[in-house]
Amino acid sequence: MTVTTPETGDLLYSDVEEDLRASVRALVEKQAPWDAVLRRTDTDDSVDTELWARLTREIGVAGLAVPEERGGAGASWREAAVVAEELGRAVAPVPFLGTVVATAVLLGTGEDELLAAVAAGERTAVLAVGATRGAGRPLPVTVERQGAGDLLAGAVTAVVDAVTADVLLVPVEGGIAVVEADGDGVTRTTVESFDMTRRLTDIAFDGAPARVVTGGDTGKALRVGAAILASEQLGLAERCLADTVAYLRERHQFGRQLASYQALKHRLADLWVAITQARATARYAARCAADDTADLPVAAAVAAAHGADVALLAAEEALQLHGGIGFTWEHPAHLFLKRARADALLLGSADHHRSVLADLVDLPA
Amino acid sequence: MTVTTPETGDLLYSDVEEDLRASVRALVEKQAPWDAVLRRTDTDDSVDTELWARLTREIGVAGLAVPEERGGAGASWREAAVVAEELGRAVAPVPFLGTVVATAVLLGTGEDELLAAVAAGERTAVLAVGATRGAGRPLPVTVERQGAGDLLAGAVTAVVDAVTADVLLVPVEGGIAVVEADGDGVTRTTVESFDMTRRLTDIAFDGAPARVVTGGDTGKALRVGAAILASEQLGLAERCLADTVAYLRERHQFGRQLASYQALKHRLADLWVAITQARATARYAARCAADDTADLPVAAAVAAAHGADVALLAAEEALQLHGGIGFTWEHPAHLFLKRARADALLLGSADHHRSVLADLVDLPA
Amino acid sequence: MTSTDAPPDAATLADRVEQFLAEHDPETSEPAEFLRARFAAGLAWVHYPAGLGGLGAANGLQTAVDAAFAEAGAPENRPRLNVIGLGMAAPTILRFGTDAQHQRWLPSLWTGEDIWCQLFSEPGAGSDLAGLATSAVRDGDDWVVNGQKVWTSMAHHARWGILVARTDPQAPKHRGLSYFVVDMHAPGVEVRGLRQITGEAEFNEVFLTDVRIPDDQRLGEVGQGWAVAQYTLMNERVAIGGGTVPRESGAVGPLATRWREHPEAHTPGLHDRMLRLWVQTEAARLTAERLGQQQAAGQPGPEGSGVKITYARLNQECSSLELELRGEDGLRYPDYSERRPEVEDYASRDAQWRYLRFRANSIEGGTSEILRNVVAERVLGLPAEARADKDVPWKDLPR
Amino acid sequence: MTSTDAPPDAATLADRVEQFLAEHDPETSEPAEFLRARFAAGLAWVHYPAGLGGLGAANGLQTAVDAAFAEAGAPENRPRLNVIGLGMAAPTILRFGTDAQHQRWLPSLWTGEDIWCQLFSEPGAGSDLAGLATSAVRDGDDWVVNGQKVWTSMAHHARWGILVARTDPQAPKHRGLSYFVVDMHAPGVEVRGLRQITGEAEFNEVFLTDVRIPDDQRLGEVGQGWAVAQYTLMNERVAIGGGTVPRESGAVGPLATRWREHPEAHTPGLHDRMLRLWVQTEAARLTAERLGQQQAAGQPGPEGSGVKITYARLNQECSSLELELRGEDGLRYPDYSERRPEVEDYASRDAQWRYLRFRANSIEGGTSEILRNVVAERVLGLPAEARADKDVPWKDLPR
Repeated sequence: MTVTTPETGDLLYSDVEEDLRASVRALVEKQAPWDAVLRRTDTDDSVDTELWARLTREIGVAGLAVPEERGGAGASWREAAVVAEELGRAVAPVPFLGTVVATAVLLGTGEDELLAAVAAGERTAVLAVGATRGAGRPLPVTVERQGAGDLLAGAVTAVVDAVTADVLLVPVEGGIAVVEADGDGVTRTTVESFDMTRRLTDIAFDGAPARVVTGGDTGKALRVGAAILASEQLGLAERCLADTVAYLRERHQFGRQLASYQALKHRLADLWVAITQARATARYAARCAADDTADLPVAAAVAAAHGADVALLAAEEALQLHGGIGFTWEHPAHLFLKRARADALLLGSADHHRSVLADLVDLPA
Repeated sequence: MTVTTPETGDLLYSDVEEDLRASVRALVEKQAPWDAVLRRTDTDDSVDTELWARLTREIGVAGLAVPEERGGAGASWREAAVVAEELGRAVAPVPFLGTVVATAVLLGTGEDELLAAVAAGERTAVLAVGATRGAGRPLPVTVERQGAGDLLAGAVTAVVDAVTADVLLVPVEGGIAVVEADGDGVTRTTVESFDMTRRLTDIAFDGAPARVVTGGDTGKALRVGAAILASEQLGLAERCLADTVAYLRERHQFGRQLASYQALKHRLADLWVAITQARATARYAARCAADDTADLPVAAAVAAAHGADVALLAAEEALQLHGGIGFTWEHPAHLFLKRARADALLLGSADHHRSVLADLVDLPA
Repeated sequence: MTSTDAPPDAATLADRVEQFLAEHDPETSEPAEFLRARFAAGLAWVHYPAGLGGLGAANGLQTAVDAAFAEAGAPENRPRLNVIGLGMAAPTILRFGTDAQHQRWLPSLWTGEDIWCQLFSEPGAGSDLAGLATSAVRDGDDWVVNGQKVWTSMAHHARWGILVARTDPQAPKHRGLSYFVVDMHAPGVEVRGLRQITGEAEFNEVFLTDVRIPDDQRLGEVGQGWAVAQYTLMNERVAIGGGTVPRESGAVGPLATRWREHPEAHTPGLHDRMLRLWVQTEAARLTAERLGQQQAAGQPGPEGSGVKITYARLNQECSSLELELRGEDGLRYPDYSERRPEVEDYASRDAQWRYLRFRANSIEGGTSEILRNVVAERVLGLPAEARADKDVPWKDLPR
Repeated sequence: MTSTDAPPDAATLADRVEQFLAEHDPETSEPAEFLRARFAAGLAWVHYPAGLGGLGAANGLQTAVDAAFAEAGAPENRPRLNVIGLGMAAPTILRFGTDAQHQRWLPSLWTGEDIWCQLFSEPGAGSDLAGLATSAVRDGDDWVVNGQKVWTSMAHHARWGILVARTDPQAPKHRGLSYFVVDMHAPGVEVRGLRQITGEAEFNEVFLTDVRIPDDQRLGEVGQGWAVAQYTLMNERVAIGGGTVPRESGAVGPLATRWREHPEAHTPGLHDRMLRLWVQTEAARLTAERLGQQQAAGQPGPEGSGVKITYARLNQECSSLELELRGEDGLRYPDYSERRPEVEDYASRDAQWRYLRFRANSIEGGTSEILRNVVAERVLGLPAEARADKDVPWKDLPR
């Protein structure tokens, strides 16, 4: 095999992207500061539907990758990735990741009415697959068909962002079953989740009416999801580093700023280096998703494998370097730790993505 | 499977062992300081035969594990492990490891005359297998038999400690072929070796007369070798740490001892912790070898896997923390680095030993 | 049984236990009565002085005494609930207390009638304990205490607390401290559960507002609090045992079990991590055993700090891998609601809970960073960190 | 062609190159003559001033000029042998030299007739370059220099060296230095090959014994040597390129090739390491590309230090794994005899050689430890290391 080098494309942030980032950050900081996010985890109202409404309607985050003629903003997955960075930085409890994957599925179908509604934030849709399903894995089949209409039966467990979804997209033999989430024969059970800022849902189908549509590429949609997830992980890691730097500068022990201890400085420097790499890999994956290049599978696997490791390292270092205070419920460190630990399983673990790469770049076991 | 816990036995050093250590260290420091070892690597005279003669005849290091009634000192592999620590600390160019393995083979045979000669340092013997053969791997077969006498044909590459060996013990079908190393039909070629303090030998047999004996257990002998090698690695790691601590205390940059920089202090602390573990695992493996316990395969694999990693870490850290001077030929750091890197392949890599453990402790792939 | 006898040996102690049990039937005695009688008989902690629950016996003879009582079904003195009292407060009271203080606190402490807690750490003084800010101001025969303590185990059960407070903010930090026993039922003492990242509240915060402590509840001299506290903390060190530590004990145990029971989760990459953690755990086990052997041989080594660093890391890495092996189930959590566990039983919990709880292992009881300093400075002899807080009045230090 | 012309643009330069080549046939011209003529024509380094080999052109126009000459088969000016001269000495001479110094050194430097070397590092001054001890004492119109320099590439080829020496040991370390050009053929200059752990001598030690340097070979003012040296080192930074870095370039290349060609060496544990290194290398590649894009966009980022730390580690880990994959062959070595390589070609060497040579990657050109300080202090804004060497006379510093 000869390894080829695809054209890298632009890895920087455009001015438009920076403007988008500023808008999202301002809204999220105002609407969902970390203490509000924390308090919400103790309630049954786990999704910040008001924030989601404003993100979708005022900024249009759900329609970035949808062409204007199909009801979207006509931007791309690059811009969506910037939104993911900001939402990751804030562990914002909104169904953005699920929306990304569902949108990527819908773009391949003729479901333009639903697509436009999702893009506008009027409805939310989610692909009903288990949270740990990585791109390329076989999808669970959970459907039975009867007579004129299709009726679903079976169950899918641990679905991301399905708590407040209006529409479920269920991979079945022959296509995608479109199901009303509140319809007959659908039972959703919200899971006590490791990451309470993104609660999972177990879904049972018992004769739920569905419409099976074709053209949706779930494998590709999950790869796009992994690429965008890498940007979420980047934002989270950046936040952990920034918070830790600020804390170590402020906290004194033995008459010195903690930030003046070289062992801690070197650990933070190593973390910063890792984050610069996560930024490059996430940007490249977003670019491949945006331009639908042939290298997307490699780019998404690299970004997901690296992003998972870096976000987890950042969150674990943040907890450790905050000392006792970081171990308390009333400090945000655990929100990031739980999100990072969960993200490292979402859409496939780093280990899974590396094994995918083994095939893609001819490095067999 | 239920994991059982074998009795650990004594992991400390006895007074006798400490006396033995002192004797070996005094002799080695006098006879083979590092600059002499270094100079020797540039010569064809790669083994310090005078040191070996004194080690075997004055201290009796070759006969420690041989019973008195068979011509040895009647001590055990525990004491041999202490010798290995000291020889590793000095990267002493003597055929101790080869002698250990050969002795472990001969102990199972009836070759008491040869065993006694080896124990007394009158002759040196070596098991003719490739250097990277780990315990449990299939041994190379390199023999043909003809008529009344056995004649060897074939080749073994990269044999440890065969440069000055008098007798080769060649694993063949049905037993061990005992061959005069200088005899007819034997060609030895000394290898330009990565670790020039322990040069390897390629050996070709072309009708070499041999005597095939039974009773020698090469698998067990190689496990004993791995256990003793772990003690060599321990001694080497201790030396690297001690040299580095001394250098960092002495060297000033930016008006401060290098030893006062916390990032370096923490790295050395971590290395020290790893070395305390290598000491415990090496002692346990030596004890299992000494008492021939059923846990020897586990103990040797743990000690070898851990010892390889720790010695390599110690040698790499020593080189890095010595800065430029450590990269020069005229500084001992590279002697330890090369020994540690080579030792990490000798008798099986850490990766190999971990895969052996997977079977032994029921943690399958 | 008088205090002028020669120290009893093991055989004598065994006889005394037998005699005591003959006189106090564990089956029929009221537990508190039984424990008080055992204390009075000097069979509580036999190495303590006569009259204070002991017989002045040599160290190391307690184990057999406890075993004999346990075998007879004798009532227990709440050793897990009163771990601070028995392990830290009692030896400090014995060492620094007056006769009156001994008599006042040791009997009910040992019997478990009074639970004790430790009021040392503060939000602003963790690794740097001597920087603590809780103040004690003399007012007649009392001290008036104000401040906030944190990470206080058992405070919600405790009748008494051992407290370090600052009695002289003008003095350098280590020299301005004094050591008190505080009545946890006194006015101004408020105990609040401190919820942690597992959802549970295993520890407490204690708020002290104008709490009056009589001067006869001070241990040691005014200004000597740091030395007394150091003695207390010396007793905190986890004893690393003689005897054989079981293979696969600790966090690698449930990990290995899950590995064996769930072959469908195996991948080459995870296998490598599994094997590395197994080897490292076995190495740590043998290291702890070797340390125990050294201690038993009277050669206390400095390996304890290293053992703690290693166990913290292995607990964290093993539980993280175990969580990962659970796949989708690793994204679930049993219960984040706020609860107050009595005594933690790690083995019965999910990997996810363990992953979170074990994050604290590298912080509590000495952070791994501080322990690396300890190894570097005390074992390897490297220079101590530069510090500017030793000779400056505490009140002038940056905080 | 006069110096009062407006700076030429790309098209003008192309014309001039074409015209020059028409007048100087690369086929038939004597190489040294050709190069001198090219210098005189201002087509050497076109952004240099007219009369000094350039035309005062904008930065960035050189590449096309060089390409045109290369395409025409023009002789080269020994760019790899004179990397120090072209990359570091020339810009420093241009910036700090007098007109006479420009004329004296720049022409023969650019043509490659004179090779240059750099005499900065000393055995006692590595990361802490400003602590250097080589002394220069004024004696009439000369300076008399004594000391020892180390890690001097090309010294055995060099006619000239750029030298930093201490002219005032009473001053604080950064303020007592001056910067000179030393004739490497002068009496008292001794160059010895410095053998390294690969067996080869890629670098030199240079011993300076009563070497006389005329004062007109000083660059910059007396006592300003540190500022001049900083300017030189600023030019050392490896340019991290525009354009696309090939995937699997660097140390992962031969590792991946070996992996593909030797399936018999595969194990699960090694596979995991292989894949991790591949991912990390790809991440580092994209990071370097992103940095190049930032620089091209006029947003120079601080990522350079991180890129260097990462490449050093990856070179070391990739070559170590590659050596391990070789098994028994990894225990052999091609040749440890002392040799002097001209220019290192890493790709053609064995993994074992690479493993050894790459150990220096985390030391040379800034240790990874110093680079971590740089990141922590300059990027993250953490406090600088305490140091006591800034305001003390150099002679009183501990060494």
